[in-house]
Amino acid sequence: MKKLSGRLLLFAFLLAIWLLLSAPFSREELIAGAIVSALISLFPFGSIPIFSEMRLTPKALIWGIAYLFVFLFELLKSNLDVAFRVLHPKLPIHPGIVKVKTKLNSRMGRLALANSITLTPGTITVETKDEYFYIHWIDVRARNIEETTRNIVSKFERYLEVIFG
Amino acid sequence: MSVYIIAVFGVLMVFAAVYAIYSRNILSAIIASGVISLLASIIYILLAAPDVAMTEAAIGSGLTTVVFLLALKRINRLRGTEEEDVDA
Amino acid sequence: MQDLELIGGLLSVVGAVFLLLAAIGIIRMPDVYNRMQAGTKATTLGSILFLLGIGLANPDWLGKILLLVLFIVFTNPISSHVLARAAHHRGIPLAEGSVRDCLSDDEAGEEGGCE
Amino acid sequence: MTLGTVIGFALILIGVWGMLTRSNLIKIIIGFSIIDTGIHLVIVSIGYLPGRTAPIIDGAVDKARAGLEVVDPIPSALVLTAIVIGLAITALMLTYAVGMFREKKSLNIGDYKELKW
Amino acid sequence: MANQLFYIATAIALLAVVVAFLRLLKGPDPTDRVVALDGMTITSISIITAAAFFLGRVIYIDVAMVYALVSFLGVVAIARFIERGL
Amino acid sequence: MLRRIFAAFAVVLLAMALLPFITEIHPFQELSPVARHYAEKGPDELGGANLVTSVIVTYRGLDTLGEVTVLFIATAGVGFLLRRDERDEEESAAAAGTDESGSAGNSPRPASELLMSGSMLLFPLLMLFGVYIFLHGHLTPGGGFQGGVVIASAMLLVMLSRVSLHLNHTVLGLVESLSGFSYVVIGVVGLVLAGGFLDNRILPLGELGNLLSAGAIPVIYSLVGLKVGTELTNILETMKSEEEL
Repeated sequence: MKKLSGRLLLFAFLLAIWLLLSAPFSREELIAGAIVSALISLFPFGSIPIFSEMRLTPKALIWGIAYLFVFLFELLKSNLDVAFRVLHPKLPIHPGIVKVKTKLNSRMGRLALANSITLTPGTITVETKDEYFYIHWIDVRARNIEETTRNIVSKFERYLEVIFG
Repeated sequence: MSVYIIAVFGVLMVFAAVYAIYSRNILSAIIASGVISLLASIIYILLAAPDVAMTEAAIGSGLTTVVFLLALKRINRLRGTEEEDVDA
Repeated sequence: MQDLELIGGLLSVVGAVFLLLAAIGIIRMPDVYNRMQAGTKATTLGSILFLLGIGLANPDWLGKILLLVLFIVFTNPISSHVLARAAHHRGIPLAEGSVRDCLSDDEAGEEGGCE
Repeated sequence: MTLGTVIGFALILIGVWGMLTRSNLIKIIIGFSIIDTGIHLVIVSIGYLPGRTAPIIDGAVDKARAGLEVVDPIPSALVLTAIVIGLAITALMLTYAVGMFREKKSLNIGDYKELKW
Repeated sequence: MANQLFYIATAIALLAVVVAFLRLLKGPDPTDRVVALDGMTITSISIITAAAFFLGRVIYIDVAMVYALVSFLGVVAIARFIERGL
Repeated sequence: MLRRIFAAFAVVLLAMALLPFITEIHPFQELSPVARHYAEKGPDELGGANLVTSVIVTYRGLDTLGEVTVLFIATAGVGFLLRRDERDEEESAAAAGTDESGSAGNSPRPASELLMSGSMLLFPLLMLFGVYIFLHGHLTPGGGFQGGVVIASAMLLVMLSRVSLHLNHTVLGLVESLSGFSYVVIGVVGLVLAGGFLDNRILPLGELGNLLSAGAIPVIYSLVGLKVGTELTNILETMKSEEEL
């Protein structure tokens, strides 16, 4: 059952992308896209598990949209921050690699969290080990693991926990 | 506009080519030859040949780089050393 | 219609300025990791703004441009993560003035500072 | 005289110079691929006609006026196939380089003296 | 007016490519060069899309997509080579 | 030193031979008669919106057949040379004892978890994109070769993220030979039913700009795409594989 829902989700995802790609909508494109998406989602390469982990409840959807806005805001804020640091004649950076802890278990959720961390300038995920992420931080403001977690991870994790679990 | 873009990218391509020839480090030379292909594919677009641009982007910079890297890895394995990129 | 085009143009200019800042960051920063911070990440926001600007000026293309943006947002962080991991594995040291390196400490098995 | 041809020729000359002066086998193959790119650039820019657009007919090109609006499709077709073949040839050359390295444990072309006279 | 803005934006992006290219030449480690390559390609995607806009052909965006995909793969391949995982 | 002088001499000679191309060839203002025919009559004759595709697949179909053959031979060459290599290596390793296997650092480092999840997410997307490119070869830029390369790239992503992946050479070879065979069969069918080898008018031409148009071009390009994709995957897999054989 779980596998089937993963396949259906993958199918819907691929079909939506196909329709976006072949921009003017027509019936031929829809049929061709459905056939191709079905073939690929039946393809025996293990992409299914990652899709069957998603939750498809209305609550997750709303939190997902909220997450998008939070993420865009963070992106803008940290971009301005890094731009300031780049342009400052003295280059005020205090880089270092810190360790944070995450509560997320699903692969999709961890991927989304790590990608969000990497996409906001100022932090890059360097390595993952179990529940710890090692993060290169351009401006190390905190020393111990709780504080760094609060600074970097928590703002995203609250949303991702609802969306992916 | 497109003439200026072609001129700038052409100059960059020439620099990258000279660098690829003269670099002491083979990995850097391979990266530079990938850059040449990427810049060439932009020039193809501006010369109204999108098919060629797509092919060049996909093959010249993607697969050719990978093929070079795979060959280099084999050679290093045969050589048995850990320095992967010193110009021998 | 004209207004939309104007907004798109402004958005594109802002995006291009972010791209330029990213490039300057690549030049100015002291080590690989910081170059990645400035370089490959500020380019994401820059190119998103640039592409959305063009999409606004030309609303018929918005679907494809959104797909392109989605693609960049998916792939870019993965590539810089892999690159950062490779650089760390290769043993490239952090720049002078760096505060700490928990990953190397943990790999060396030293207990202490990172808890 | 167009910009594309000039860049292409510059790349060809650089590539030839590199192939003749470098002694590392992989460097020679890189020189070959630079020559390849240069030749493709020359062919495509010979087929380009200023002010015209890509030979793909959609909303932006009028089918009836296609002969006056599009560039020459033949050089594109030739170069497209040439690029794919170039990849295969490069892979083959690299395989030979690996084989040669196995024989002599050296990538230096000066160490291969069997064909010298 | 709006068109001029796009021209300015493209010129700035072009400058960004040139600046990133300097890091590619300067080095010092291959890893730095890959970072420069990554920055250059993402900037180039914007330039390709701008060219599609100026020339009025939506089809060029397909090329930009292939370009984005391939530059990602190239960077991942080089990174995996550097960490000896290829 | 002598070598450099000779090289400089050769380069100068080449430059002088090529100089007329730069100075004397002026950009054309008109299409050549053949190109003019392709541009004006092509859309009606073959029904393909992308003229480059029409030229490659039908007008110059024989050239493309030759190219596919060259690609096949190069793949076979790479495979042959490296297979022999590996046998030698095994023998020498067996003779030398523990020379190679002693260094434990030789086995490739596993990919990070994020790259694995990312490749799981991206792999279907890339496959879809490759299929899109070769199915729309007659409408948008791209076609069998580019689509095949994108499919090979998707396979490459999986290879990069999972070190111990074994692709089945039999299946790859089967897909490759079947699509190559069907390609030639379609070409011969064109020779019998329509004007010549690889003529696409064996199927209805349809309306210009639709997905189902241009006769057999989408079919031919799909076959080319499958063939090129499996062939390049084969090259990559052969060059990557180490002691698995």
